[in-house]
Amino acid sequence: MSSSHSERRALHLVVRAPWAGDALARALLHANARDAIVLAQEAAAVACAQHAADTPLRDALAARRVHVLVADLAARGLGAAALHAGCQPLDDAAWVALAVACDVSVTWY
Amino acid sequence: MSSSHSERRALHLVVRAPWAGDALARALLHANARDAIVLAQEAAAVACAQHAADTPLRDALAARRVHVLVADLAARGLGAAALHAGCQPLDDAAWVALAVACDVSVTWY
Amino acid sequence: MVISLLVLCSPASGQGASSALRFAVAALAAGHTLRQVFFHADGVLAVPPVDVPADEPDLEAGWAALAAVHGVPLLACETALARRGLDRPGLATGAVRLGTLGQFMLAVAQSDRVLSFAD
Amino acid sequence: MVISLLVLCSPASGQGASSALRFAVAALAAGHTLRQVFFHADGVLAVPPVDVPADEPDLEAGWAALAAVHGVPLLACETALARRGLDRPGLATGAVRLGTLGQFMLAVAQSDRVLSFAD
Amino acid sequence: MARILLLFGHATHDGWRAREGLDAGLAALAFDHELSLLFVGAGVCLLRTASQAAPGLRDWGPSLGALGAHGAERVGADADALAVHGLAGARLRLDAIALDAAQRSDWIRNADVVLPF
Amino acid sequence: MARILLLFGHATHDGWRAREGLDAGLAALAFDHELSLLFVGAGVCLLRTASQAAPGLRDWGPSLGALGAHGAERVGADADALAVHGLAGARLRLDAIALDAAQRSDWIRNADVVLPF
Repeated sequence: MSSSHSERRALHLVVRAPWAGDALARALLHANARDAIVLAQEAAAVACAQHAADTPLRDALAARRVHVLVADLAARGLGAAALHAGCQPLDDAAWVALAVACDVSVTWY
Repeated sequence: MSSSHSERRALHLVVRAPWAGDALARALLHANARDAIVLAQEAAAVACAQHAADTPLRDALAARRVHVLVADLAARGLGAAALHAGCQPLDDAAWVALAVACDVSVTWY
Repeated sequence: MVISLLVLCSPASGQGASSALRFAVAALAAGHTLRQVFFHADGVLAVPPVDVPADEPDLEAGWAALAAVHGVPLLACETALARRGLDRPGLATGAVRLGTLGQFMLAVAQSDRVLSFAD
Repeated sequence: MVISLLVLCSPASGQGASSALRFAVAALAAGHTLRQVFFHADGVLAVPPVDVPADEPDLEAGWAALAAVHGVPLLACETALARRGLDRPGLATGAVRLGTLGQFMLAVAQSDRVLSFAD
Repeated sequence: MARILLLFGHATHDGWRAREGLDAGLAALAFDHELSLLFVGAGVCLLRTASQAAPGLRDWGPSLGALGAHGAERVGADADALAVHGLAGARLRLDAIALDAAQRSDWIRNADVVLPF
Repeated sequence: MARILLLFGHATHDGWRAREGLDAGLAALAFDHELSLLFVGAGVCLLRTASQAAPGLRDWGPSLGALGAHGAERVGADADALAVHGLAGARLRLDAIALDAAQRSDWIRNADVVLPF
């Protein structure tokens, strides 16, 4: 619980895709520009270029730090799919490092 | 399996609200003007006037036969809430009668 | 009419399981015949009998009454139970018995209407 | 860092439970300490040991290895188990032991990070 | 004998839901019901071929093929959802007919029983 | 002692989820953590007062009051969601402060632990 009040960063783990609930919309609503958003499990599919057309993600990508778990993309046959330009692929080690670097994690489902 | 091909009617049971998935949108997409849509469980809240403002329900109400289970409204403290004009309240006996009158039931969740 | 029900959700996850019971009770009250209630997927969580605190609604007692009073067969998919590690002796001692999807498909063949419950 | 995990979903419902295991393995590999993994709500479905067919991934074996190799405490909420009728002798024979939310709150007090898993 | 429609509306790795829908389909065929499969919304993801088993979740997709081969009458897929999920024109795990909303609506209405997974 | 934020994001009758969040809150207080409650999205429905027990589902709302009374530091609610769910200005089961998105975002960021129910 190290950083001072204002510089704290939160990690927002999103595990449901827009067709299964408003988790992504709520994460985007509650994340600031320094927070990290991690698309995982079913939500990973949304990181693929062809998906974001109709979801709020496309505009958010420019304003937020969005990441996606590579393992969850691969599990859905999307390992080779093109990602949105602003979307950072994470392997599990990088996921852990990010969770440790952020002061608090919140899971949206 | 009685009625002839064209006059068959389906009952579309919707049990998730828009904030929890696209069940309502899919039901509306797959129901024709003679089919019955029944809002139940969490989806019952959407039948209340103040809810439908942002959901596709408002326009659909005019074009579809939409019903809501009274017991599920009451369970959520919405027993006395004003419903959308086009929305038929159903008690459980009426729900059974409707399910029997329709040729097939499909549950969207 | 002859009606069969398929319950796909656990009592823990939402209102789907209790809605199925409500529909069953109303259907019997209206004079219809309940050929079978089949619990599949997470619906098999209805099998382990739960000692419910007084002020909590007791779904299991509701199903038990249905089986006792109206002779409605209540079956849970053995494969789905095994997949969840719940195919243990002593677990299926409540109103819901072990069954197979084959028995459900037989009931479907003999039913005018089949309704599914989820949440 | 000292990390604790809270698992809120059943292995049957989605990828949340297996994501928790993946995170745990990666955290240990990176040299962090796993203070506790606590299974609450539907997460307690991780308790009954499942004999998984060969070609199915075996979550339970994964957790068991974690407990054996790294001594990570794996606890499931007794109240949540009871609520689901799963507080039976012979059910908690796998890697996940019975525990209380109090033990989880103790782990929280001693952890730098706490992550939750759901689906 | 009933006309049963298996309606897959949730994506692959949504736990065992799709797997348990498959079990129901195989049982339906074993009891001589007429079986059709319809993939709607995120359910079309089940038809993606390139997925391998998630590290913790078995990819049951291949056994879906068994259902198709074993005698399901018809296999349909939501044409709009195929596009949204980047599968329009892609090779699918089963030969599914792309259906628009009206066609899907008819498939549902003309079934005797719809089982949602 | 940690600053724990209980985040309720799902409606009342979504099974036992909210009930089991409540259990976690009571345990947190018993172990001297600093506890705050935040109701977002459909979770604000938990604050509705008029609900009685669903015919098959216990209405655990009243025991939510216990958590508030027992010493939760702060109780906040999503102002936008209150409006959507027809609760703006309504009497709520707990005295919750209506918070806009930025305020809610700060509550989350300044917690040590967020437990989602």
